[in-house]
Amino acid sequence: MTSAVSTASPTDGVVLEARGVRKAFPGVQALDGARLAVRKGRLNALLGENGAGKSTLMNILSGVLTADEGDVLLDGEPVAFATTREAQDAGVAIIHQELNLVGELSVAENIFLGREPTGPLGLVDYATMNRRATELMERLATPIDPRRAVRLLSVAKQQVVEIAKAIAFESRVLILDEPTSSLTGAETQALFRLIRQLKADGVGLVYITHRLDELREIADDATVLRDGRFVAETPYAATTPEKLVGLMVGREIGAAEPLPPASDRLALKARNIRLKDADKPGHMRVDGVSLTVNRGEIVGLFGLMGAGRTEMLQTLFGLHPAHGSAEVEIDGEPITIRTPRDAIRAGLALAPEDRKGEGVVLGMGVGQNVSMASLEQIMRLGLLSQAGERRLAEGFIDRLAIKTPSVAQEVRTLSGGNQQKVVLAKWLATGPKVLMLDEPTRGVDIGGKQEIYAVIRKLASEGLGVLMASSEMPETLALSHRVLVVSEGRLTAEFSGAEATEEKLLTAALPDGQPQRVA
Amino acid sequence: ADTSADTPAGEAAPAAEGQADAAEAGGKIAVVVSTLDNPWFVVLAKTAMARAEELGYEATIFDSRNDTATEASHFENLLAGGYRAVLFNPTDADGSIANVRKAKAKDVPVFCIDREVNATDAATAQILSDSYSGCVALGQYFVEQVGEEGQYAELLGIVGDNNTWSRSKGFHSVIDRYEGLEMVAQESANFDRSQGLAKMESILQSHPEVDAVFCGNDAMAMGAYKAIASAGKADTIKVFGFDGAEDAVRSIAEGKIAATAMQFPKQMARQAAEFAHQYLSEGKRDFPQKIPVSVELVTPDNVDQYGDYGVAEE
Amino acid sequence: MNLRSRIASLQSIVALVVLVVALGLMTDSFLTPENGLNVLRQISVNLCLSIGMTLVILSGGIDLSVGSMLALAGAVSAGLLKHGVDLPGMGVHLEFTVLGAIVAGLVVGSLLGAFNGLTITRFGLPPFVATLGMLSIARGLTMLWTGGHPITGLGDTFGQLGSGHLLGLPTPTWIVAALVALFTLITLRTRFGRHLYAIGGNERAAELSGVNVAWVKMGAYTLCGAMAGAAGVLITARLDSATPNAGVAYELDSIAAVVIGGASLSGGRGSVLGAALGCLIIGILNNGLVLLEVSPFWQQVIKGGVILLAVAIDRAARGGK
Amino acid sequence: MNLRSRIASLQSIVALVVLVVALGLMTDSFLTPENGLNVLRQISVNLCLSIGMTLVILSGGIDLSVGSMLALAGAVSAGLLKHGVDLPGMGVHLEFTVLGAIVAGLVVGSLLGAFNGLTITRFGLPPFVATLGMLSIARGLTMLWTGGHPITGLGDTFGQLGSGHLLGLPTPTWIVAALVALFTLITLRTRFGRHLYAIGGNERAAELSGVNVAWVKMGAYTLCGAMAGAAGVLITARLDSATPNAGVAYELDSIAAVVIGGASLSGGRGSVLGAALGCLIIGILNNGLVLLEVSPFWQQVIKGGVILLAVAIDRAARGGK
Ligand SMILES: Nc1ncnc2c1ncn2[C@@H]1O[C@H](COP(=O)(O)OP(=O)(O)OP(=O)(O)O)[C@@H](O)[C@H]1O
Ligand SMILES: Nc1ncnc2c1ncn2[C@@H]1O[C@H](COP(=O)(O)OP(=O)(O)OP(=O)(O)O)[C@@H](O)[C@H]1O
Ligand SMILES: O[C@@H]1[C@H](O)[C@H](O)CO[C@H]1O
Ligand SMILES: [Mg+2]
Ligand SMILES: [Mg+2]
Repeated sequence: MTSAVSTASPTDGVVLEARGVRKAFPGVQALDGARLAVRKGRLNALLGENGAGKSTLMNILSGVLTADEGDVLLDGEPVAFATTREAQDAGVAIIHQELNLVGELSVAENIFLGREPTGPLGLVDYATMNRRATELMERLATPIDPRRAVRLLSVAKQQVVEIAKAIAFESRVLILDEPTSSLTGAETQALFRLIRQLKADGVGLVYITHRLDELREIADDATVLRDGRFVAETPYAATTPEKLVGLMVGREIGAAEPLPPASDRLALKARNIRLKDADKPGHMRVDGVSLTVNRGEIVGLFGLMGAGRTEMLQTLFGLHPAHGSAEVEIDGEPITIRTPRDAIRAGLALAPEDRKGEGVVLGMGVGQNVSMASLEQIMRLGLLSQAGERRLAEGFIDRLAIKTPSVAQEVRTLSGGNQQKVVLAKWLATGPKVLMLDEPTRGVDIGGKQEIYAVIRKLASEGLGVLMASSEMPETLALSHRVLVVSEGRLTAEFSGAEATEEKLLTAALPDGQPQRVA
Repeated sequence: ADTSADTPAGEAAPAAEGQADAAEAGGKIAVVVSTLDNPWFVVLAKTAMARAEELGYEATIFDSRNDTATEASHFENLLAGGYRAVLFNPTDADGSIANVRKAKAKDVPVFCIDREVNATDAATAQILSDSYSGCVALGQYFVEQVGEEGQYAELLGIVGDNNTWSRSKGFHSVIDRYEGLEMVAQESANFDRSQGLAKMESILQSHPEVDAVFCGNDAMAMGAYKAIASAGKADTIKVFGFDGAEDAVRSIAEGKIAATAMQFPKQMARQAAEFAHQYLSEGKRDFPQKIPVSVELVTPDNVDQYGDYGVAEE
Repeated sequence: MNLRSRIASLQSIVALVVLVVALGLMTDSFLTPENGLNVLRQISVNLCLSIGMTLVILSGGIDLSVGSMLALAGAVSAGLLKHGVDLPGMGVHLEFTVLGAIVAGLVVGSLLGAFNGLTITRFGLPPFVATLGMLSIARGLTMLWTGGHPITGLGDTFGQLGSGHLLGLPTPTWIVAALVALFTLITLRTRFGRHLYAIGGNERAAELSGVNVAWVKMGAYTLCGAMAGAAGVLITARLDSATPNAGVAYELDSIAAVVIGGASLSGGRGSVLGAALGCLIIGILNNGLVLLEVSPFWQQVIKGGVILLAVAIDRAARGGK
Repeated sequence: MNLRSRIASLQSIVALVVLVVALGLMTDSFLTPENGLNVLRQISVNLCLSIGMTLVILSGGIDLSVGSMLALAGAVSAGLLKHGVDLPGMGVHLEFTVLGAIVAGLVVGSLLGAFNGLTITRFGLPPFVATLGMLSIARGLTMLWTGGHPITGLGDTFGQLGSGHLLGLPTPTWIVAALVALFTLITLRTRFGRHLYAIGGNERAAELSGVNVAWVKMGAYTLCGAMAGAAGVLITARLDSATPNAGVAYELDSIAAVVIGGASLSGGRGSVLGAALGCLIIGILNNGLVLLEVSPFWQQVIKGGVILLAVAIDRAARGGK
């Protein structure tokens, strides 16, 4: 453990500071001497592996949690925010890692929740609220009707609403915990523009991400945590992503291995995948897509947000029996899929993009989540075998390096990235022939990503077909034998892994992009 | 109107004059009953309905579910629905007055059955079961059987119900004069058989030496008897009930229960229906305001004269 | 205004219209002005309870104690009006005017409701358990206050509140109509109201947004108690009598009205107007079955069946789940 | 076994122990073997209902109709045992043995429960409304079947089921103990049980994991009905009488027991053992208040207060939210 503290980060202009913070949860010392400084007009990138304690530290700074030990100083004065409200009032705002929106309320109501403008008689002033919400969303390059219920928005748009909520009020410190994990190009760029603007206005920012390539555009400083401990702080200019990764994991990350070759035997053949738009009669969300995945082949699905990738996978998986249809063959066998059960039985698996809503059961243990889709494997004499469940789960905890105190630990208490690995483990446990992944590494740290990629590669080399929708371009490029580009519910292009480049993918993904070599 | 229930209808021969005047009779009569959650009231309501139908009316039963507000709604609805008379078993002696007055204001006669309303100028007539004196008699018999010294328990009915208190008061008006008779437990079992059983089981725990239990109705008495029998004390603890339900009467004959007080729900119900008929078809108006129907003590000595809620049928 | 809840209300209207047309065809006495007024008067107590229940359900809670709170508030109001009260240890006897007695009823309801709110927010009791406890406590207190006997003879002024008329409509109808309007405004246009929806929709998100969850819940339960108090005063005035058994099992009818009106018991969805429609549906059903001269045993079967049918139609019309 | 539910059960034990010790100190007659048997016998019916209720609550639902299903199953069982049945149109009269009558009661309960499951899964009714409808329907059917009169005199063999003894313990206690063991196994060690927890925890995730949500829910409601049927047979045997108003308001006690035992009404958390502890707490409370000779008015107040206190202690012991 090299404590590579650089003295180059400015010591003046510190608005908010944490020192020697310790925080324990049952079974876990989440923070064990963490520290962080937020400076006026600068962005400090907080980095660390999944479970390093980043979110916990941010929760302490923003009044969600209180520290067991250590100091939080605002303008050099010790503070102890008991509620988020107190933190807000002191000018500290946060965008949490997990979406915290009220689905039934409108976009504007969510943005101003708790701080609604009121008019005469104390009635909520909807006109003002909606107008200001419109302005905010425009600043974020995501125009949405402010009266629309948040429930009806895609995850990406919800993320933008979450951002709007944090910047709606003049804060001196803004904490962003993985704000871009479900954003793609345009919204991310808009967010970066906004961040630059905020910096110019003198706001201090903390930015947590696992996408290190983003930092080059916005970071001034970087702080690294490992196992709840402060490891290093350095001006961003004085370091490189590789060095940062080294600090985060405390070891070298090997270069990506080459993809093993795919076989030419078909694993999945899907023809004419169609999904009607339930809200707009006559419109199609997925419009007659056909695709194949060979055994051992990793096929990337690329597209802009709302392109229809998620729906495509969902339709294949039997989640839209009323509006969707597809002709599916697996290993050459035609099959009818009306429910996820049919799909699983046929050898399909789908790790969904919304892990909290569709992936895990938060209140159940890690083991119970892992075994959920393959209980028959752990049946002994007609009863569930607890030992069998433990073995199954422990295997995956090792293989995917899931960080959890025990098999019985409630998934609720795991860090976001580790929850994602639990979802993956659940589907791998079913021993699928074709694994469909929707944003498989959202919120997963670099080391974890490498582990997941290695597992995917290994499974592919054993003959598993993989269909992966990802908004992370590098991931798509590095992991795919073939890339299919989706735009407005149709396939617009197909590239081999070798010929695919960022630029080609983006061009094909644009709604009016010219179709190139349509599959 | 439709009651698909197996009413033991028409055991009394139809009154001759009833048939004769059937031409002027007819129309709808309402039977508003405090609750059907209790067999006693089912007998009351069905008998009233059956008698009214014999007399040539269409009769409908309204169940107030022990709720005076529901009863108020029934009155509003039936007044709007063109009913000509109400055979009425009120939920509450005071709370029901307003309802009776509403009917009176529309010239719809109301005949109270079993329970009264505390007003003499509202109902056309009230045919009342005299719970208080019934329990005075029961209390006297209790002293004869149990003696002037001993311990006893009391199971009350629903504590918000007037009958609960008129019975309890009637009983205590006698018993409290004997200092040697000590009430060691007083519990409410809500006129319910299974609560009577559970409460008695617990009472036997803290007071295994009780000599008797007085119950505000027969359902509770039957439940209490079950507890006593299970505890093997059927021979030493005497059970007293109230109502004259079929199984209670049978139990007295079998020597299981000491006594009950027979109310005559069928007789009261029939009489109310006949009054209504006289009012509607004969123009009779001068009914006595209160017609007390005495409650008779049923003991092993006279039990053969009684049947299910009335005198034994020939 | 929330789009979803607007749609929800509209859908219950379908069930309502079907019911009204069916009953109108089946019996002459149903579609008369007089019967209409009857129904309005009859639902006023349940509606009063359901307004308060809506607030609690919106917040994701439930209140099983409304019937008992109604009874205690009604009994206290009647008792004070009739007998006044001796202030203990001071030798002072207080007499109450009609207005004073009404206010006392509301205060009693509010205090009981606030106690519910306290056990739920301060001691973290699940609302079901907390209000089940109160159901028992308030009923017991009612028995103690009344000695188990009804309190009657409350005078004409007070009685007017329950059975009087104003411009052709029953007084209670005016009162609850005003309450419906007021609470529609509160739920849809005040911060408190919006926070109720937010807490019911996602309590954690509301809390992280700085909403004072505990206070808003306190408010919901207190107002629910106040509405139960108002219902207690209304029912006492209507019957000219406070009976100790008043309101037994009313919680079920009230929750049913709110849910039939489109609310979700997990919170965040529903509306005061929907609850009003739900009350109307239940009230019309009770009234219609009587007018149809259905025997009481069959009434229960049919009532259950129609509730199932009404909500099934409703959900089908709304589409999907 | 689920760690969380293990802890939950343990915590209710704290409340239980406090209660037992307190009552033991306050009255001599409480801690006697005989009184222990009383309590066991008295809770058997509620426990039977609460086992089924646990399944439904685990799945995130609720069943308000258990009391009515109990009444109908008990009445059918008693009616068939006593009078047999005429097969309509065939001139055949069927007599029932005791075993036949018991099975008939269970079948009736299961069918009613399955109907609940159907309206909920097939027509998408909220469980609260669906089972509220059934509460009314089954009660009405009970009235129709019995004509409003109790069915008594069912013979000793049948009565043994309710009041007999086996190796010193009441027969009903053996029966429900076996049921508790069986359903503990079912909930913790079978796929069905695991799926119940999953559905209650996150229905969507369960569905995506290939759980047949509709079937599992059907199973939960059907078993809940079957348990209500069993409770109906037990209570009828115990009283030697099927009364048409049996089981009124039992749903509240049963839900309370499950929740006091640590279950969450939003589903996914709870256990059969917890429900058993909840039933014990309620049963001991009812028994203790009688032994303490508290006046009936005060009993209600104290019962409510103790429930609040017990659950508050429980939550406090469990620590925070
Ligand atoms: N409420 C909780 N109860 C128990 N353990 C917790 C709780 N919250 C967090 N933890 C644990 O604390 C540690 C730090 O978690 P934290 O969420 O801060 O990590 P992180 O750095 O934000 O990770 P990620 O990048 O995956 O979001 C993890 O081991 C996590 O399992
Ligand atoms: N306009 C919309 N109205 C309602 N739901 C939407 C809308 N847009 C997207 N969704 C839903 O939100 C979810 C995720 O949206 P997302 O934008 O990720 O869709 P997608 O087509 O999968 O895009 P991507 O290709 O980025 O995965 C999908 O399940 C989709 O049904
Ligand atoms: O007379 C009846 C019966 O005794 C019943 O059991 C309770 O209420 C009384 O009014
Ligand atoms: Mg985090
Ligand atoms: Mg997607």
